[in-house]
This record gives sequence, structure tokens and C-alpha cells, in this order.
Amino acid sequence: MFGFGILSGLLVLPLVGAAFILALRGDSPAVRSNALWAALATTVATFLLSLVAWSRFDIANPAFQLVETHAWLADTIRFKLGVDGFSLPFVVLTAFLMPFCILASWTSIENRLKEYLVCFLILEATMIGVFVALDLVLFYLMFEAGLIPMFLIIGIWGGKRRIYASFKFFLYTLLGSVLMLLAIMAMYWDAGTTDIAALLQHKFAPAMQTWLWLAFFASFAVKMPMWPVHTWLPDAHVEAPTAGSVILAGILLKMGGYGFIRFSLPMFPDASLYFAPLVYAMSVIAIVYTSLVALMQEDIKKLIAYSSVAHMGFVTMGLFTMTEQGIQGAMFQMVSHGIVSGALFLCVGVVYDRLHTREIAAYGGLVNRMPLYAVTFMVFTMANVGLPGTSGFVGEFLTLMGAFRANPWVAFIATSGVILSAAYALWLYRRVVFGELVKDSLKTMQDLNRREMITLAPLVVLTIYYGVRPGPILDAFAAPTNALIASTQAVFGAAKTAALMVQ
Amino acid sequence: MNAPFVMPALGPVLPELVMAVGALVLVLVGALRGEKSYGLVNGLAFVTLALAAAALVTQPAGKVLVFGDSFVVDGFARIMKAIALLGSAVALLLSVDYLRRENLTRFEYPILIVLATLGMMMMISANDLIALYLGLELQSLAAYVIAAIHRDNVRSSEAGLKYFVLGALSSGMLLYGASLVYGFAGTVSFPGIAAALKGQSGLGVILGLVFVSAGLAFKISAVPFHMWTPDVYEGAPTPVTTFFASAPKVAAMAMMVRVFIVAFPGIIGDWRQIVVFVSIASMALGAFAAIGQRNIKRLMAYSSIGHVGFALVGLAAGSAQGVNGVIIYMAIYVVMTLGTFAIILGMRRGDTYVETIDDLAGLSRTQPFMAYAFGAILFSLTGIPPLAGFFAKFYVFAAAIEAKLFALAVIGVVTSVVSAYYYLRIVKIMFFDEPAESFSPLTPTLKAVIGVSTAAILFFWLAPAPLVSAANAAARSLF
Amino acid sequence: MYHAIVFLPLVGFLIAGCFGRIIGARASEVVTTGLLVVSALLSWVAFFQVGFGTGATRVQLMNWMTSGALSVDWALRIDTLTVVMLVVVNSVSALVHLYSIGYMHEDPARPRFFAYLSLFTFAMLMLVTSDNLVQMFFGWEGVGLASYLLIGFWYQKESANAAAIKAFVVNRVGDFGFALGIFLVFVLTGSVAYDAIFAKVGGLGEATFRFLGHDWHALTLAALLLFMGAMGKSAQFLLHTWLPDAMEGPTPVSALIHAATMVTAGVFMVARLSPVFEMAPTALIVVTAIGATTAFFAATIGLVQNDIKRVIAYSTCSQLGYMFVGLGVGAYSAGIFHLFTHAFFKALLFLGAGSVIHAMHHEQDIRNMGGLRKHIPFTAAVMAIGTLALTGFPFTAGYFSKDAIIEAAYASKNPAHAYAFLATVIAAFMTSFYSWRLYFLTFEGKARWGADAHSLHEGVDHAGTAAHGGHGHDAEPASAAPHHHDDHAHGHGHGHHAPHESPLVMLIPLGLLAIGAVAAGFAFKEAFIGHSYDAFWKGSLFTGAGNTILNDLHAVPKWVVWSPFVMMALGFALAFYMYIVNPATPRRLAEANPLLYRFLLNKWYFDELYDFLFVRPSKWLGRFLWKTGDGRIIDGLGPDGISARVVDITNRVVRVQTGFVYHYAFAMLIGVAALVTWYLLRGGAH
Amino acid sequence: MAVGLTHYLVVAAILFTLGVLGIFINRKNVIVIMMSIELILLAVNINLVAFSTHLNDITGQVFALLVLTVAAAEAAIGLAILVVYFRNRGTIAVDDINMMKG
Amino acid sequence: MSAVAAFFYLFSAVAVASAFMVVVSRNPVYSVLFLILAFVNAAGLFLLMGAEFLAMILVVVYVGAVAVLFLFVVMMLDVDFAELRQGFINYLPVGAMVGIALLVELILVVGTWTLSPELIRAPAAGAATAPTISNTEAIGQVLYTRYIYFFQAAGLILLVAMIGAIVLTLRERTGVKRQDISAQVARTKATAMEVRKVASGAGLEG
Repeated sequence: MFGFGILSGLLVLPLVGAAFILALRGDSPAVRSNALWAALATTVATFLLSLVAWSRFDIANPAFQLVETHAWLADTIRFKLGVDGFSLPFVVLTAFLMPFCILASWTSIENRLKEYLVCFLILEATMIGVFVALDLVLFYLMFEAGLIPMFLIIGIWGGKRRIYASFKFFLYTLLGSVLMLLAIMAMYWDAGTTDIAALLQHKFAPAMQTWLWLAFFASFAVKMPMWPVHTWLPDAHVEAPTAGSVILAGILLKMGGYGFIRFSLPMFPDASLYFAPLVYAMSVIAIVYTSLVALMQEDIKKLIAYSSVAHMGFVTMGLFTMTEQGIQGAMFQMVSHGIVSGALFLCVGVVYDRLHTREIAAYGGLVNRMPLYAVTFMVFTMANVGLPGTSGFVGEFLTLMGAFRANPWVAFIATSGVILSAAYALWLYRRVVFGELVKDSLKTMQDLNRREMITLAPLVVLTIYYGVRPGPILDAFAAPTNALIASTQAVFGAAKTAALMVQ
Repeated sequence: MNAPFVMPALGPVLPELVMAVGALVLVLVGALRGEKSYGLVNGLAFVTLALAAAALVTQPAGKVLVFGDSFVVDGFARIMKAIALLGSAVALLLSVDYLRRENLTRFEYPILIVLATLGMMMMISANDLIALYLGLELQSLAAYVIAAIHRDNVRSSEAGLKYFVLGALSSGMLLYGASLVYGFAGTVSFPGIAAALKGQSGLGVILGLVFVSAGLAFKISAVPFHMWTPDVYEGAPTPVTTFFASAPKVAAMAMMVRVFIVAFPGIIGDWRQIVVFVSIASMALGAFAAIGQRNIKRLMAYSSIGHVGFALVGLAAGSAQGVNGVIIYMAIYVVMTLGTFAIILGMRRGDTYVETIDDLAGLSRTQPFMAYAFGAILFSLTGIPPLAGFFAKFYVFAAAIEAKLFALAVIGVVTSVVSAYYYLRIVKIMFFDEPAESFSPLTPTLKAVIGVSTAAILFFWLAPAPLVSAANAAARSLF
Repeated sequence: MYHAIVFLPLVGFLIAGCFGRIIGARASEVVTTGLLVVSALLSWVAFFQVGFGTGATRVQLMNWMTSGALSVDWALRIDTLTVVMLVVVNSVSALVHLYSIGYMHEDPARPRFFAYLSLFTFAMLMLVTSDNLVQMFFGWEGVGLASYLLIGFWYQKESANAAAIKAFVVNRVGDFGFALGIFLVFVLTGSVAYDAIFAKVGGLGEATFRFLGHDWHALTLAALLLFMGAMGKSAQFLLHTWLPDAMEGPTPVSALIHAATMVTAGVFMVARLSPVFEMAPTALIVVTAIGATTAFFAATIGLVQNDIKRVIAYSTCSQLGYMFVGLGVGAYSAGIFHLFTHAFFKALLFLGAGSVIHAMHHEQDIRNMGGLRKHIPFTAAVMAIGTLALTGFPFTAGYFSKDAIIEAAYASKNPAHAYAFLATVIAAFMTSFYSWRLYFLTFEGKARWGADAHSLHEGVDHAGTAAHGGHGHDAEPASAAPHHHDDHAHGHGHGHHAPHESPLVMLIPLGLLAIGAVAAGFAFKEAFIGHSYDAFWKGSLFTGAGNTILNDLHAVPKWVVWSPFVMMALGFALAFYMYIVNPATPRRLAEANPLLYRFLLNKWYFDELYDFLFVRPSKWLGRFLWKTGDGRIIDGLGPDGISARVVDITNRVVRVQTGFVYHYAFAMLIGVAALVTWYLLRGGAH
Repeated sequence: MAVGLTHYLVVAAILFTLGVLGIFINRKNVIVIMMSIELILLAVNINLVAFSTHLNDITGQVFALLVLTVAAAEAAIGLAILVVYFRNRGTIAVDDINMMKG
Repeated sequence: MSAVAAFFYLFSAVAVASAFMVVVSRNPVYSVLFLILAFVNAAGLFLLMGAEFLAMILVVVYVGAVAVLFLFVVMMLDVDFAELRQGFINYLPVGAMVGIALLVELILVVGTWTLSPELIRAPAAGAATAPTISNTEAIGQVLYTRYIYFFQAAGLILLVAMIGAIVLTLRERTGVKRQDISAQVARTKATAMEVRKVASGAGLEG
């Protein structure tokens, strides 16, 4: 039972911080500041610890590493943690984004700050838990547990329609994932264990795979979110406080994609192959449909939310191409989107904190007063558009490449999304940042302060760094991707290669 | 011809004996000391429950049959009795303050609780139809009385009346079914019935089983025999509702499990349909009807209907895994229920107890402890991991999946999502809405009960092994 | 050295971009310009080393991304084609930097401007030195970004912002094809690096690929998709609409990006991928046809435009068409040669126009100019040189390159060659006409500006309106636009001061470019398309075994050789007649053919057509999908609908709970009766 | 036709049905409902005794005896509750017992 | 038709008819009386089946105690029965149909009663009665031995009934003077009398 490793440390550390903050009494400015610093220290420490985990990680090894196992529900359902190339980047990403969330909330949260921070720290623990869980039940536990703090974050600290949004978020995702729970049970009875490593070796009967795949799909599709179960996302994003949106877009959405790569593809390869056209269809519809919808949005956050849906469309499309480029690209796209969309929401938060509106029409000409802000926003907008040289490009390009190999039709339609994304992103930028500064309310806007700069600068650097040198992350995916493709090759050998190669 | 009287071995029934003797002592004390003896009798009732619990936990493991095989003590009985005793004791504990404030300090109240608990223990250990009936009636009659214990209150007496009328009808049905089973199987003993039905079953037995099920379903308030529940929960004094919602449910569920599993294992294909039907109906009704409620006790009534439906999912599986699930479900359910009702009992402004969920508005600001505890309990009732309620659902649904009852499982989880809505609505009122008038501070008792149950719910996932393995062993003792 | 050539502009960008506000405008100018000049000089060194020596090489920088078989490097590919482009890009860029110091001297955001310019240069250099398609795509989009930023440099102007977005999005349409082309090439050859691709394409002559439900000749498809990218970037017919609008940017930008360098990226790309295109004859037909169409079509529009920059922009568009014709008929070197020469004289024209605009205090409408030769003689002189070069006056740069293309079009065996020849010859006539029209209206005749310019201005305006057949200004974005072109940063209108010659810092670049415009053709003719072809190109341009076009074009009939000259002369004569001899003719002509005039003035109504075909449907569709699709259908049937149904059910269920005992009992009875009936009907036990 | 077990069972079934019907057909007063319950129990007893006789097993009669006992207790408590209710509401009409519903 | 059969039909006919009247009578007093009639006839049926002890108990306990209790309560509550007479329910047809359907089903099923040979062979868990002893003796033999548990449990149930009836209905009437002997006996001088010194003009309150 004892003898905890780094990964348990990653789980426990935020909870310790949460407990500490809970122990604080009162609501004086001093307590506020203590709580904030404690939360920041906790998240930074967690991030550093995640870096330690990374440093001890052998990138070339496709197996699970840093594994620790503790007794839990049963001999077959254990408290097992571990990471591989697919999960570790997300662990680090989660730990990386959290300090920014705390910083973004430094002044904008006025009420019940302690509870807010506690919610975030608990959320962090569950999110890390999702990525390090090596037991299906544990995974599910973490997967769902995050709903509670997120529900509270949206509901308590959200905007006007926060109640509608929080309920929609909660019930939607819950409905999706309960079916997965049943599938987990079915897998348990079939395989006799919920150990993920063991399940990866288990061959499920094809007929069963179909159902299991669908059940998992229900959960992950909602989480991603894929069209047409995406409508909770714009609402949730719009109403959530800035940091909530960052986490939602940065991490929570990634759980769906992570689930696909961790479970759907390797465990149900037959079903994945069978349903790939469905996923393609939903993905390309998502890309085009939501891009078009994004074009017409009048709310900044809603626009970014819709663009997130489109970007997640690239992810699902890439994953199901079952090609190296598709999978690695999709994984990279998720990491990149985690940084970029998180940063975009932070950018929105910057102006929201000043003006308390997200209406695009309320802005315009910000560049006149906020040149630094304009530059930052531009970088992220371009990354969102997928400009080469930013991290957004690598994922998009590779997924499209994979899609083209798998099905040119899909790539054709999806690539057209690139045009639309440029249109909506630039139009947003123009309406918010460019133009003459005519509105009186904007004339006193201050440029980024030091805290905001500290928040955004690392993200700018990373966005560009990973655009030019995606290697550190992209290569982490390589080993498990190759293993995955090799292991599924037997399932869809000849038919598939024939389909994608030159005839 | 006189059969020599053989003193039955009383060791296995020691907990029941303690309870029975204790009840008699309490009656005497109460009768001698008069109306003012409530405090003393209440204390002695705790002692009785504690002694019974002690006797229970010190019992040796294994299966013992006494009283001509009418009374069985096995692992299943022990764990369910323990849960029931826990529920009763806490319900009793929670009632003290309320009864004092409402001037209901009748010494008969703890006595009736003890007697009802004794009835439950008899139900749990019943190994034939007669024992089952007697235990059931002992529990029910006491329950009818305490439902109406607030005799000057219209609602309380109406609750008692409804409970009584429908309860009597249900036990009539149960009896009618028992008579048919007796007639068609030729015996009242559960193992005897099982032996008689080996390999074949007649319509008569099934008919009897339907009627017996109806009676049992009434006790666990499963649809369509649930209709008393909301009214009684609302009308009865809150501590009484607390009691109704906890221990008797456990006992009735245990009884139902034993009847189906021990007496009718051979015709599982037949009775499973009843259970599946009742389960689905309960889950669905619990989920839907609760949405419209403003009174929190009434809401909890529908919630309990839904939870019974979930527990029945485990029974429908009909396997050791399923029984395991039922045990875990009921144990966790009792903890959650007690926590919930402790909070409802804390909804007091001065001397006025309030019951609508709107009274909870903004509780997270006025009484954060209460709000966060209730929030945790509500999420647990919804079944969100890592709270205990998740594991309750996990085990029953796992059993259903193992038994290939996929449709049942799917309907179950979907209704659980629907039910999430009304739990969330309470959370919303507590956390998202503007504060209403504050409640009076919680009494230490309430605080303790809320704290303990919340802690149990929150941290169950860290150490689930004790309950899980105990339930596992208990479930296997039935097969 | 190559590192320096490519990365010095980046350094400049970073310095000016990050610290521009700290170090000040002057320092930013000096740093970026200085670095660019160094880079340009090094480029010339490289040009001679590689072009006339043996310096071709490949410089590996680092790995970009690796995924499965796909491996993309950051690398510099240095061969003749590259160095030609290096020279063009860096020379023009350095001169434009220099020029901008003068042109932009009143603008408070100079550090930003120079940073953008340097960023652009860097991206363009990455493009031309790319070793693989993906890096080219990086440069491709990078220059797009810089172009976007520079077009929208004056971000207060709505029109500038709109033009910037339009440029980016239209380019993205082209990139859409480019990206698909890259994918296809990868699928076909398993690589995106040129060497590997070129090694493989030879064996793919017969390969087919199933795409969008049709079996394509694989290389043709790849070439066409890639060409789509080129069309976007080089503003070819159908994807040209962004280029004229791009004139919203500062004039040096137009010179650098929208004349000399970026827009030629498409030409460069086709040349770079000549091994692929050579294997795809059908694609070459398309290239030729599109190029010819563009050459003709843009020239027609150029005839009637009144904005000095737009005239030159359409001219650019048209000249790019020439280049593609050259490429399409297989004369890759001719196309590149034209690119090379065109860079000089077109940059010259733009910078000259900038000088005019500068002199006129940001007046851009040539109808409001006239007689400027006396005030700004140097500018007039270099503009004349530029015009001569553009129209192909003998022995100027344009003469060699353009005539080579026309001759190649005639000599080619490409099925579209006749069309191409015809179109280019007619375009040559029109080029001459509008170029001289521009010159005459600007520098000759009466001054239509100054103290009484306002009334005159209005008079012209009214005349224009009348010519448009009584329709209002609103339908005339081309003529209305100049009025918004005033740079707000300058803060004063036109016409209050006499025109003045530009400062030396602007004139030096003009002079240098003028030298280039005169001499570039003559100096490098032999190397590019002449006898030292092989020695110069060293295989960096691929020509198939059957491609003898460079020999054939010397064997064309004499009338073909003379035709461009004749056209040029006719164009000059007509312009001279209409704008010097008889200035009333244009108006009369316009009134006589109102439909044609308006058709041309409105650029063949492409903007309106696209607005109708794409922009408005997209918006409508977006709104429809949002409100109806998401709102009414998905949410309506999904979460909202379901929750409404749940509430309905709840209300019904709750109504059953009447509170009456007998109802409750009845429910129990029904439950039992139902179960009993169920078992009876089911037929007993199993 | 000889009187057999079935006859008794049929009688019991009729009485049972009448008892159940009596509970919800009648809207008059609660006492009648209680009497209907007694009818149900009577039917049960007839069943038990009949089976007991035919199985030649005394258990059924013991069961019936216990049912009688419990029925008496039940009647006592039922009537007590009824009295309490009457004291509160002044009525025992079934239609009036619906303060709580929904 | 044998005498047994005749009596069976008589008793059962009367019992059923009375039961019907219990349900439909307008006056609860009549209902109670019909209930008594039904019980008596059921006792007759018991006799026919040879369960004479139960028959007697039925008459003694039910008619003598329970039914009278009903009667007592009916009288005591003093309900205005005229008011209660208002109509039958409007869904009587549905209710009756469901009831009749259930009845038909019950009869169909109980008509199928057969005891399989195995069942008879199976050693009945209950005590088989020797034909020589009387019904009462047979019950007596097992009631306190084999079924002592049930007997005791029934006792507890009666205890609950007693407590319940008392707790619900017993009222301490206030305002009625009662003699409390223990209080009288425990009275001492100290509790009976209090000597207080009253300051002049101050009164006792203070």
C-alpha cells in the first residue's frame, strides 16, 4: 500500500494544497493572498514534479513506465498508475496550464476565492488522474470526478446563463460516460481484469467490440466534443470563468481524444476500423459545420469554443486514420490546442476583466491602446489558424496528411476547413483588435500588466517553439504510435493498405 | 405422545434476544417512570442497540439454523443486521433534538424503534414464510405507530393512516401469496420451497411469488407499490422519516434477496422478470417524479424509490455478484440517507423546521459546512465518482452486466442521469443562488452525523476493501 | 554565408519587433535595413558563386518533424534557382527597406513596419531556400502572414483590414490545394523532400490515384493541386481578387510583396517542381491556359483603372500570367527570367508610384494628377524607364524576357499554345496602352491638382459618374476607394502644397532599380535562356527529354518576333493619341460603350460574383447552422428537447400521485394484476 | 361434484378479490377499508387451512393462527390510528385523506 | 350432493354474500355486522375442513374481540354517516373489471392445483399430523415447541399493538383533578410549607 511514486505525488500534491487552503479561515485580503500564493505554489510544484516525471521517462520505450500499483477494489481492480508516451505529455500539459489558471484568476475572482482555488486544485488532481490511471475503473473514476469541480466552477463563478450551461455540461457529459461505465463492466467480465495493460493484450470478440466501441464513443464523443453532441461546449465556455474555459479547452476536451487513443483504437481495433467512416464523417462535418457557425458568432468565447470543436474534429479524424501521421498529428494537435486555445481564452479573459463583456461588437481598435496584447493575441490567432511555424500547424498538417492517406475525400473536405478557420479567426481579430478606437469604454483600457505578461509570455514562446521544433512532444508519441499501429496491423492488413495506396 | 421439549440453542439469536428483553425492560422502565422517562428510555434504547450490535459482531462466522430451521444466521444476515442496527441507532440519535423541540418526547418512541428493529432483524434472519411474515408485521406495526406519533398533527396522522391502510393491504397480498406458495410447494421453509421447485415450477407458485413480491416491493417502496412513500415521508415527523428511509429499507431488501435467492433459485428466469420490471419502473419513476418536488422530504422519498430500483438491479442479476452489489448498495445508501436527513433536520430556523428546497438557497455562504457536506452527499446519490454512491451503482450494474441484463443496465444508467438533474438542482440552489435566511446552527449531534457520513462518502474510494470484501463474503453465504 | 542570408532578416525582425519601441524608430530602420543590405550583398555573391560557379549545396539546419515515413527538415537548398530568387528577394527587399526610410518617415509605427518587412523577407527566403514542400509551405504561409500584416498595416482603416483578410483567405484557398498537393506527393513518393520526390516521379508516369470518386493521372492531379497554391499566391485568374485590394498597404509593401517577390512565389514553385510538372502534360496545359487568361484579363482591367497603384497591380497580375505561360509551355527558364526582370521594373514602377504619391501627399487617383514631370523629374524619368521595360521596349529588361515567352508560346507544342500566344500578344498591346496611359496622365498634360484642384477633382468625379451611366458612387468601389486612402497618420489632405521631389533615400533605390530595369535583361539573357542555359541552371530546372522549347523559340517566324514590338508601339501610339493629343477621347469612348466600360472598371464583377457565390452563402449557412442547426435541431431535439420532455413526463407522473388511498391501492392492484396476467399469457413457467 | 380443495380456494379467491376491491372501490370511510383488509386476511386463512388439510400438514393451521393473532393486533393499531386521525380532522371520509400528494 | 357439499355451498355462499355486503353497505355498522356474519360462515368452512380449533378461535377472537372493536370504534367516532353515503366512484367499471379479471386469473390458477408426487414424497418440513389426535391437540403439540419462536414473535407483535394503541390514543386529560398517592405519601413538611419573611410594603414578588 505504501511506497508512493512520482505519479501518486502528482495526484496528491494538488489535494494537499487544496486541504491547506481549506484550512485557511476568514476572508481578509491577507487570507486571499495566502490562498492564491498557496495555490500557485502547489500548481508550480506539481508542474515541476511532472517535469521530474518527464525526465525519468524513457521516450523510446512504448511500454508503461513509472508504474505503481496499490491494492484497491479487488485483485483484478487495482489502484494502478503509470504513463506512456501518449499520456505523459498530457500530464505535463495539465500541470503546466494550472499555474496560468491560478494567475488568470488572481484578481478576477472576487467571491469565494478559497472555494474556487480548491475546486481548481481538485480538478487538477482528477485530470492528472485521468492520464495516469492504468486501471479502467480508476480511469473512469477520475474521468467523472472532474465533473463536480467543473460544474461548481461554471455554476458559481460563471456568467449570466451559468446555470443552464453548467447543467448542460454536467448532464451531457454524464449521459455520455455512463454508457462507458457499462462497457467497462462488460470488459471486466470478458477479460477478468480492468488493468489497462492487460486489456491491451486482450482480444475482444468482434461483435462485442462493436458495442464496447459505441459505448466508449458515446462518452468520448461528448467529451471531445464531436458534432452533433458539441452544443454543450459553447455554452460552457461562454459562461465559465476564464480559467475554467482554459481548463475546459486545454485539458478536459483532450480526455476524449486520449480515451480514443488509449481504449477505442487499441482495444477495439475491428470496431474502430468498422466505424472509422462514421468518425470521419462526424469529424469533417464538425470541421466545416462549426467553422461556418464560428464565422457568425457575436461572442468572443463562443467563437473560440466553436473553433475548438472544429479543431477537435481534426483530432478525431487523425486518430482514426490509423496512420503514424494521423495519430501523432492528432495527439500533437491536442497538446497544441491545449496551449493555444487556453491562451486564447486567457486573452479573452484579459479584456473581459477590463470591460466585463464578451460581445465582439463591444470591442474594436484595442491595438491602439494595447499593442502588446494585440501581438500576443495575434500569435495565438495565427496558431489557431494553423499557420506554419506555430504549433497549430504541425498537428493540423499531420492529421490532414494521415487523413489523405486514409481517405482523400475526408482530407479534401477537412482541408477546406483551413480556409474557413482563417476567415473566422482573422475576422474576430479584426473586429476586436483592429480598427479605430471609437468606443469611449475602450479608451481607458490598459495594456497587459506584469501578471498578465507572465501568464501569456510562456505560452507565446511555447506556441512558436513547438511550431518550429515539435520534436520533444511529437517524438514522445512516436513509440506508442508505432506499437499501436503494429499491434493493429494484423487486424486490418491488406485491405487497408490497398485502400490508401496508389492503385 | 408429548414431544419432549428441547431448549433451542439460543446463542445464534442472542442479538434478537437482547433486543426483545431490552424492549421489555424499556417498557417496564417507561411504565414505571411515566412520561418523563423519555431521556432514560432513549439512553437505554441505545444501550440495547449497542448490546445487540456487540452480540452480533461477536457471533462466530458460518451458517446456523435454529428454531426448527425458521431462523437462519449467516454472513448475509449478519451484515444486513449490522447495517440495519446502524441505521436505527443513528435515526434514533437524530430524533432526540427534534422530539424535544416538537414536544414529542414520548418514551414509547425509542421502544417502538427497538421493536421495529427487532422486527427487521427477524425479517433478515427469516428462513421460512411464517418467520418472514411475523418479522415483517412486527416491524410494520411499529412503523405505522411511529409514523403517526405526532398525533396532534394532521399530516402525521394522515401519514400513519395511509401507511397503515396500504401496508395492511400489502401484507394481505403477501400473505395470500404466501398461502399459495405454501399450498403449491407444500412447505413454508425457504430451502424446502427451493427443493420442491427443483426442476419444475407451476403457475400457482409463480402466482404466489407475484403476490409475495408485491408485499415485499411495498416494503422497499418499489414501483408500483411505492405510492405511500412520498406521502408518508412528507407527513411523518422528520426523524421518523429518517428511520423509514434507512433501516427498514435494508431489512426489506435483505428479506427480498433471501426470498428470491434462497427460496426460488430454481425459477430465477421467472422471478427475474418481476424484479426487472419493478426495478425499471422504480428507477424511472424515482428519476422523473422527483424533478417536480419542492419539499425535500418528498423529494427524498422519490429518490429512495429510485435507489431501490438501482439496488434491485443487483437482485435481478440473481448472482453472488448481484447480492454483493445489493449489500454494498444498501450499506452506502443508508449512510447517504442518514447524512441527508441529518441535514434536513438541520434545516431549522429557531424552533421552526423548514422543508422546501428553496429554503436551502445560498446555503454555501451561510453554512458552508452543511452545504459542502450536502453537496457531497447529493453527488454521491447521483453516483458520481469518486464518491461512495458511485461504487454502490458500480457493483449492481457490474452484476447486471455479468448477467447479461444489458437493457436493464442501460435504462438504469440513463435514469441515473435523469435523476442527476434534481440532485443537481439542489446543489444549484445551495451553491449558485443568492442566500436565503440562515438556519440556526447545527447541533453537535447533527454535525457529527453529517461529518461522519460525508467523510465516509468522500473517502470510501480510498479504502473500499473492508466493506467490499465483507459484502462479498456475505453474498457468497447465500449460495 | 547562407545562414546569414536567410537569418539576418529574421534577426532584424526580432530586434525591430521586440525592441523597436525601446531602441526607437531610427535605430530600427538602420538595423533592419543594414542587415538586409548585408544579406543582399551576400546574395549577389552567392548568385555568382552558384550560377557561374559550382556552389550548389544543401545546408541542414535541424529536423522539423518526423512521423512514420514522413520526415521534414529545416534545410536550405542552394542551387541556381534559389540564388536567382535570393538575389531578387534580397535586392528588392534591401532597396525597399531603404526607400521606406524616406517614404514612411512620418509614420509613428516605423519599427513595426520594418519588422514586418524583415519578417516578410525572412519568410520569403525560407520559401525560396526550402528543401522540401513543407518548408516551402512554411515560407508560403509566412509570406502570407507578412502580407496580411503589411496590407493591414494601417489598421485603423476598415478597407485595409478588409483587404488584409481577403488576401489571407484567398491565399488560403490556394493553400488548400497546395496542402492537398503535398499530401498527394507524399502518398505517391513517400517523401516531401525535393530530391526524393524528383527521384521517384520518373517511375510514376502511369500511376493513377483515386480522388473524389475519379481515377486521376496521379502526377497530373498532384501538379494541379500544387498549381492551385501557385494560383492563389500569384494571383492568377479566379484567385486574383485579393491583389488589387492589397494595394491598401503602404506603397513600398506593394513594391516588395505584391510586385517583385511574394506574388512570384507561385512561379518559383512551379519552376522548382518542374520535374513533376514535366511529367504531367495535362497540368501544363492548365498552367498555360490560366496564365494566358490572366495575362489578358488583368490587362483589360488595367486599361480603365484610375488608381495609380491599382493600374500597376493589374499589370503585375498580367505579367504573372506571362510567367505562367512561359512555365506552361515548358520554357521554365523564360518564366523565371521574366520573374527576374519583372522584379526590377515592377518594383521600380511601384516605388516610382510611391514617390508620386509621396509627392502628391497621398493622392492616388491619376485623374487628379498630370504635369508632374516638371515637379518631380527624377521620378518621372525612372517611371518612364520602368514603363519602357514593362512594355518591352527593345533592349530593356522586359524586352528579352517577355518576348521570349511570347515566342515560346508560339513555338510550343502545348495544345493551349495558340490561345496563349494570342492572349499574350494582345495583352502586350494593352500593357503598352495602360502603361503609357498611366505615364501620360500622371506626368504629362495639364496639372489637375493644386489650388483649383478641388473643383477640377470634383469635375472629374462627375464626369466619371456620368460615364457610369448615372449610377451612384456606391457601385464604384474602384473609383471611390482612393478617397479613403489618405493616411490618417499624416493628418493632412492633398493639394495644399506643391508636389516635391522625394528625398534622396527614396531616389537612390529608384535609381538602382532603374539600372536593373534597363540592364537585367541584357546582362543575364544568355545565362537564363540563352546558350549558357545548362551551365547556369545546372539541372535545377528540369526539362523532359522531348522538351526542346528553348531551341524552338529561336526558330519562330519573324512576324512572331516582331509582333510584341508592334503591339507595344501601337499601344504607345493609342495612349499618346488619347491622352496627349485628344484628351476627350477616353470619356467619349467610355460613354459610347458603357457596358464594357463598367464591366472592366468593376474588374469583370469578380468581387460581386464571389460575394454572391461564396461570402454570402457562407454567412447565411453559418447563421443557419448556428440558429437552426445547433439551436433548433441539435439542442431542440437533444438536450433542450429532452429536458422539456422530461418535465412533461414529470408532470404527468406527479399527477398520478393524487393523495387518495384508493388510487394508491388501485395502483398496487393493477401492478399485481399486470404481473399475473403477464405470467398467464406467457404460458407458465419456463 | 365432491367438494375439493379447489372449491375452498375459489371461495378464498373471491373473498380476496372482494377485499381488494373493497379498498379502492369504496369512497365512504376508512373503517370499511379496514374491514376489507380483514376480509383479505380471512381469505388467506381459508387458503392456509385448506392447504393445511390437504397437505396433511399442521403448519398451515399454525400459520393461520398466527395470522389471526397478527390481524387482531393490526386491527387494534389501525383503529387507533384512525381514531387519531379522526380527532385531528373530524372526518374519516376517504376522499378527505389527501393533504399530501404530488 | 352430500351434506358436506351442501354445507360448503351454504357457508361459502353466505360468506361471499356477506363479504360483498361489507363492501357495499352504506352504513358501516351494517358492514361490521356483515363482517361478523362472514367470519362465522368462514368458521363453518373451517369446521368442514376439520380445523375446529381455528374455527373456534375465529369466532372467539374475531367475532368476540376484533369485530366488536370495530363496532366500538364505529360508534365512538360518531360519524355523520348520511354524509358519507355520497356515491360510488366514477371508475367503478374499470376497477371492477380489473378485480374480476384478477379473480378469473386466480381461479384459473388455483384450479390447476396438483401436488406432484415428488412433493408428497418429500418429507414435509412441517409436522405431519397423525390421524389419531385431534386438531387442537395437533396444534398444541407444535405451537410451544417447534413453533415457539413464532409464538414469542406473535407476543411481541401484540406488545407493539398494545403500546401503539396506548401511545396513539391515550390522553392525559389536563384540568382533571386526579389523586396521586405517591405524591401524597411523599409529602413532607419541607415541601408543603414555605416560610417567607415579608418586608413591609414589598410584597412577595421580589
